[in-house]
Amino acid sequence: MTGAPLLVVEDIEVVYQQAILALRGLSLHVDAGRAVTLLGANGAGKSTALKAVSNLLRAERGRVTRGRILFEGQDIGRLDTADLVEAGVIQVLEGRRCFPQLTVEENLISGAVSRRLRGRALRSALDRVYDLFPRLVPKRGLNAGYTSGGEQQMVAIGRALMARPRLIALDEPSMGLAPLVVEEIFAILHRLRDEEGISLLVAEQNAAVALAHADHAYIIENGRAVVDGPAAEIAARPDVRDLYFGLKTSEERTFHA
Amino acid sequence: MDFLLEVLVGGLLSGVMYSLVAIGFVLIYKTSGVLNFAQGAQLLFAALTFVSLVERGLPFVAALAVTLAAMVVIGLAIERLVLRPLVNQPPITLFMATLGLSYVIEGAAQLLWGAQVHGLDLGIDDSPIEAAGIFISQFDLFAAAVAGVMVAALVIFFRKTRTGLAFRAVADDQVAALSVGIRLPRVWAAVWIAAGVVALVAGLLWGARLGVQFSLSLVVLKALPVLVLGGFDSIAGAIVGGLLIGAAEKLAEVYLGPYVGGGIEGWFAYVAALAFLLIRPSGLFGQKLVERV
Amino acid sequence: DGEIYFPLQSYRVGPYAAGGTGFFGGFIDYLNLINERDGGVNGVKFVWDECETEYKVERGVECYERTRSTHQPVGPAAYNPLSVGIAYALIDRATADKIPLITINHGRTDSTDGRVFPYVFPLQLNPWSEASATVNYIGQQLGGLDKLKGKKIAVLYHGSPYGKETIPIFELLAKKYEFEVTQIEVPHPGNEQQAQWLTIRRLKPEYVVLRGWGVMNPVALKTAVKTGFPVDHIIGNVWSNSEEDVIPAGDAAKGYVSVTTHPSGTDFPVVKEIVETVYGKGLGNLADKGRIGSVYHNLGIVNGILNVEAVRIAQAKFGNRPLTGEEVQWGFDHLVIDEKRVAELGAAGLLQTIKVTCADHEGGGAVKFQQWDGQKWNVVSDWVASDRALLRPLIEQSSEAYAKEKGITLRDCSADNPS
Amino acid sequence: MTDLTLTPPRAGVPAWVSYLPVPLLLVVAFGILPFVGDQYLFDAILVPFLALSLAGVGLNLLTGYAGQVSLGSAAFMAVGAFASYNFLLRLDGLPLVAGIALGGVTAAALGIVFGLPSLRLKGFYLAVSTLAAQFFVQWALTKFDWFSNGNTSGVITAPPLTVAGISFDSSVGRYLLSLGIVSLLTLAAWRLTRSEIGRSFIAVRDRDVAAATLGISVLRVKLLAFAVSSFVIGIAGALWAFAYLRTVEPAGFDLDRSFQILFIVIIGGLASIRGAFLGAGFIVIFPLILSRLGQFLFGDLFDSGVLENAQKIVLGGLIIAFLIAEPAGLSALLARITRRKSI
Amino acid sequence: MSDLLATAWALEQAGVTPAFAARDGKAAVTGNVALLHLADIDLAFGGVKALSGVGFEAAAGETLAIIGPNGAGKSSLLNVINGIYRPQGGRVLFEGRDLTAKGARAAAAAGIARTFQNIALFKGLSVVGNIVTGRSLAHRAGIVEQVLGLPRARREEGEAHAAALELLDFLGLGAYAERPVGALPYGLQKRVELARALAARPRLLLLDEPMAGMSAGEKQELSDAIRAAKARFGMTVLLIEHDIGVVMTLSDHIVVLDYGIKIADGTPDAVRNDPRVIEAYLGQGH
Ligand SMILES: Nc1ncnc2c1ncn2[C@@H]1O[C@H](COP(=O)(O)OP(=O)(O)OP(=O)(O)O)[C@@H](O)[C@H]1O
Ligand SMILES: Nc1ncnc2c1ncn2[C@@H]1O[C@H](COP(=O)(O)OP(=O)(O)OP(=O)(O)O)[C@@H](O)[C@H]1O
Ligand SMILES: [Mg+2]
Ligand SMILES: [Mg+2]
Repeated sequence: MTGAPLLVVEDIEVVYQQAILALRGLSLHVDAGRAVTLLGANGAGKSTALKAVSNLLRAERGRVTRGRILFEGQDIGRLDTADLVEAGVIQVLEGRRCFPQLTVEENLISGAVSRRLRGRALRSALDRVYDLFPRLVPKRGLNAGYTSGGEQQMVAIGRALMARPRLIALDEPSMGLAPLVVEEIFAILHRLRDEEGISLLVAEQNAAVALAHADHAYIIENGRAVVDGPAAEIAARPDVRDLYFGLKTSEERTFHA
Repeated sequence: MDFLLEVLVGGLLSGVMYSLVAIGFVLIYKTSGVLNFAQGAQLLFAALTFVSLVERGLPFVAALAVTLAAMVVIGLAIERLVLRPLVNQPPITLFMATLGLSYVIEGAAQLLWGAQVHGLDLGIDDSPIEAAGIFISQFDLFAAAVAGVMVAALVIFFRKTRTGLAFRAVADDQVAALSVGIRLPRVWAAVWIAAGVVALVAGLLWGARLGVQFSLSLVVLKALPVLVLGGFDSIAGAIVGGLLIGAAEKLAEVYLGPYVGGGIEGWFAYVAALAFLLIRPSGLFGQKLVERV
Repeated sequence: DGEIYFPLQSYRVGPYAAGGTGFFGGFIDYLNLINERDGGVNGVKFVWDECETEYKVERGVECYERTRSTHQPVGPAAYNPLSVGIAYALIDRATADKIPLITINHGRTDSTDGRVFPYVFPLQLNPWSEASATVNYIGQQLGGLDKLKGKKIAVLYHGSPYGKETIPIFELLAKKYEFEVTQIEVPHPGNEQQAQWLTIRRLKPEYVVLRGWGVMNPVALKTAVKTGFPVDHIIGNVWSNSEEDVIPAGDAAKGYVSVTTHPSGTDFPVVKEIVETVYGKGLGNLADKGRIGSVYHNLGIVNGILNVEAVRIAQAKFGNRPLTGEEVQWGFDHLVIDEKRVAELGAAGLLQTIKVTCADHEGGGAVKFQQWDGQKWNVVSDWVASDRALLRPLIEQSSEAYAKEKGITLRDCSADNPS
Repeated sequence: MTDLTLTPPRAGVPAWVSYLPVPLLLVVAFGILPFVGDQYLFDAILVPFLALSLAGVGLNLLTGYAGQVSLGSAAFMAVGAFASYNFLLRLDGLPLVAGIALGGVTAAALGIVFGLPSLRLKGFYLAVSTLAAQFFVQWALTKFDWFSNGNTSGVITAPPLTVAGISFDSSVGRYLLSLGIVSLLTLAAWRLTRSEIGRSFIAVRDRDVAAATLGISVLRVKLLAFAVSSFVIGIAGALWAFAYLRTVEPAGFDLDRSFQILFIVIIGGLASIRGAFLGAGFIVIFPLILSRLGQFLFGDLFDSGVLENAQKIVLGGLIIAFLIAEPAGLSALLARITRRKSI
Repeated sequence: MSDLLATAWALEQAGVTPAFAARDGKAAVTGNVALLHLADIDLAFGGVKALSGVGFEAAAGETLAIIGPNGAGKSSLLNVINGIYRPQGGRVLFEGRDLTAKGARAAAAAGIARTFQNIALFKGLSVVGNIVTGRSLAHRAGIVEQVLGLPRARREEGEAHAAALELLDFLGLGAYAERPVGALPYGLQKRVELARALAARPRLLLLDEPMAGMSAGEKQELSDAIRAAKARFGMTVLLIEHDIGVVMTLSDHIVVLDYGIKIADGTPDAVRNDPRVIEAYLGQGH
């Protein structure tokens, strides 16, 4: 493993509404310049893990009740989301969540609010995003609510890039997208990692694509990481193939890590 | 004909006064999706504080400054104590919270300053000027100018500034706004302060018109149909809606009223706004929600 | 031993708080005066407690229920809610409990008929008398009632039962004196009157009668000025006649005339004594001493006098002891205050003579007119009486309809009050 | 699968156990209170509490279950009261209960009329448009004195409260009459929420498009919700007028009353019948406690205005605090507490 | 199979659901009458053309997949079929009846049910509650009957519950019957939505991306469930799906949309190898 650990999640427990235990001692880490993917069935806790990292739980009445999260060695548990964005951690939410009433370009600019860009600096930041996602250029003046699902996903990722993050957490970026677009988006994520050294933490259901584009993978079940290892190794494991590539339906749903 | 014109002009000018109140609502609704029922109480509080300070001998400007400071403090307190703990709750819960808030503010205003009524003289002459055979109130003209300036400033702010963009983002999707690093508490605090300032302006102008007394908080009832007509989230709508409602209601009272016994102003505006809504469910300028299945 | 108890359904909060603090302040000040100066009435002291209603009916009812059976064995002497809504809700209850309900200057006109409403006392002035007296005054101003003929009068009324109450009477008076009346409604709360005043301007009436309430009054004055109607031709009624009604209008109110059942000011011996004795001992109820002698404060004092005198009269019959509500009712039923008594009370010029009978629970019906000079009210007329003979049959018609609806048998008053 | 709750569901406890308190409450309300309560309790607390609870139940059907916010409840109360009054006045020999029911029907009819905008409007747009009902009804009732039998003061007075030859015109009588009507209607409302129609209310509230694709007529459901809710609220209005105030003017049904009812529903808990009673309890009883406590503790120090303002602040603050502590209302709070206890 | 039909579903005969053309699965599958006929559908939102002249037929008993890039107009097409959107041009014929712009209720009454791309469950109801709601059309009892619990209302309620429990079992949701749907994991919610649609006993079932956001295993399970439901209830399925693997295994017939225009229409094999489809949608990887 190369690179220093950028993000470390240590044994965290998350409770929603003081009643629902969603994570039960999850640990993971992301090294600088690496792409890490979280796999797991529905409700395993992937989204919760990402929200814990970017401190978005409070809006859903959730709380980290145990453990800690370190970014560059610093405990970020007490920072709020905006501080984290400034520190370089940003999340692309599940279901894209563009601002539907803002235009595509305004959506992108909103990602740079924390950086107080203006004039030329803002222009060049926008151009960088349009370079990555040329498809957005003709739509820049359109309300994001009216663009297609794939375009919205691009807007959401582009918006995150505007904050100049060092770690992007993406929650199911492939959901509901056409195969071509999924390929396109993962290719761009790949590029971001390689060319800009941005670290990625991607929660996915689409194990085949996710593993193909990741360096390292965790499999989460019942709020815990039950398996982890280099993506290629994980992809090769027969039990994983059984469960996450869908070659066979299996009654047996637990791992013995 | 002259009379018709006079009613029309009078209605339009009254309408501007409604807009003044409506703007405060729009600000809050736009950024937090809440119908802030405490707007009336804030208006009362601002006017009462200002007039009480003046009566206690403070110079105009000093009283204005102190009142402004009070509105800022109230805005900050509301954000910290009410909105932040209620983030992501359904709009109706927040609406009720603002009703609770209006109790607190009304109670505090009267506790601080008593229940006496006060006259408020802003030094603007209210004697009518006669133009082309019709009487026009100078005060109303002044109020219209103030409302115009306020609306222009706010529209520019929302459309052209980065903070304005952040405000609109928050209006669209709070969680997404949080996720891109917009500081929700700051936005809300700023908006509530702004609404407090709008309440102060509206409070002073209405206070000069009605006198400063508890009933000031009832002027919100005049603003609600304006909101419906103009769209809850449109500042321009607040002003256009105000003009339309003001004119329609006066014309109706004068020309329709006698046939049904008069006094129809109280509900006519609502019915008119409602009839209009049936054609355009999100008001004149309100944003049509992007709804997809 | 024992005391006479007045439960006060006061309102010092909310839209009408200014009036409430003045009125209940005056009432309490007068009761204090009697206690402090005279040691009570015939040696029996007054006690009271306040229950805040915010002018809301259900809170008034709760206050009533809370206090109605306290201070036994005698219970409360009378209720004085100074709220039309609360008074309505208490009519049945107070009657059943045999406790007088005093609605000075307000309440339902037909409750003047003591045969149907034995326990309800719209003392001094009911709304119809007020309308009638106002028309009489306008006649005087024009140089005689016959001059009313062909003139135009507009009535601007609050869009509530209170405001509407006089509509038929103005119609009746218009017919009688052959003037033209236009009655225009202002919807509650009345903070917008542009349309109404433009209509008035087009109409060009000689006089406008303002039957307002709360914020409607200053707005009426301001809008009148804005539309160019002379304020000294506006005549306010008894709920449009206080300092609270004109101060917010500022300069616009200068010259405005209104009805009053009592002058304001402190130039009356009884008010002076209150200042000396009550405020002197720090027992004064008004936080703002500048309001002593204001319209509502003086109304409270007048109300105090009437209540105390009713008790005094009842004591003459039942003995100098605390009295039950039923006994106090007898006192109100026989409340007579003549010129001499008015003077003895130190209320000359403040209080009109009053003669309540079993059948007539109003007892007065006269008003003075006062004009605002920007600082204070100045009385500009002598007592102007209403045409009570004209009104009485109508009152009886209304109250008898009520009696029929409720299955009430009329009280026989012929024996009690031989006239 | 993974949503393991810290507090496991009460396994093994049959559903009927959670309804046990209801019969218990009914036994107390019908069997014990009438003998031990005093007039103050009945006339100043219980009767208004019952009437407002019923109004809360009615509004909850509309707002809580069918998702349509209304700020015009007081208008429907007024219609119920004035219509019952007129039916009883003008139809000789009409039984009291029938008159009240007809009042409810009239309110329901008006509810349908003012519910029509709900077919196009949502959220606060709808809420504000219901204010049209609020102001229009109040205006009409004041304007046309036919409604109050020509009474110049526009007030109506309660008819004799006699059911099947038994007079309910005493304190206890009025209480029992209210209790009987409220219990029956609450039971009916509760059954309604559990029926197919109740489910279609919820369906329309949660996802109107999905409901439509299942063949539910969104139009019919919304209007039905307005009708049923206004019916119940109308009867609550008749109780408020006849059993509680006994002489009322239209102003008694003003906007404040509408807000009060909405408060009851939200503080109590949306879509919870029990919540309406908890909410009404809070709104009716809590200010009384505050006021008496204030009087008792500080009555000698401050005048009643100061106390009242302080109470207003406390009340407003408490409402906010409640909403923060449990946005789902007192009903949910109670559920949480009882669940804790049962562990 | 048929014994089950005879038990729970036979109860429905007492209700009013219109008789099926073919009540048992076999006959339906073999039938090739056009059940649904779309002709020249045009749909635009403001300036945006979502569908231009789209037309195709779905035979009774087949599984038809609609694929295409994001924003191609697939969901819009579904919305036109079941009456949520009103097309500016063209016609929707179902069993020969014109349903164009007749509204969602008419479509439901005619026998069309659907699921949604973004889960559209009734959050305030339990799992059974949601499924029972699927049978709304079968209810005839009025409000008074329901409140008083008169016989007809009771019977209908009983039937609806029995049918719902049947479906719960069938889709393996039995353990969750009384849970509020909001708290269920996503995959199960999707399944509840399917159950709700099935409860209406539709003859045409529209599924909008039923497997989005599922893991491969879950997709497999749901595919099996769809197949089983089809066999059992004998309906026609129209499905939108991005997972091409699922589409290939599940469908008999594929229609491809791109920018609101139909670019291909045929058997899975033909479509898969169509160069336009590869260019617009599949990419080289497939
Ligand atoms: N806002 C919330 N309130 C209560 N419980 C929640 C909330 N969000 C998630 N949960 C619960 O926490 C658990 C983990 O959910 P999470 O969304 O993290 O799973 P996931 O792995 O992202 O699943 P999916 O693949 O469906 O997105 C689930 O049991 C879920 O029911
Ligand atoms: N209610 C609406 N208002 C405005 N435009 C709409 C609406 N619904 C759909 N559109 C537009 O119609 C086009 C087709 O959208 P549709 O949702 O049908 O695509 P889709 O093929 O289902 O895409 P996806 O695979 O992303 O679900 C898009 O351009 C979309 O923006
Ligand atoms: Mg997730
Ligand atoms: Mg789609």
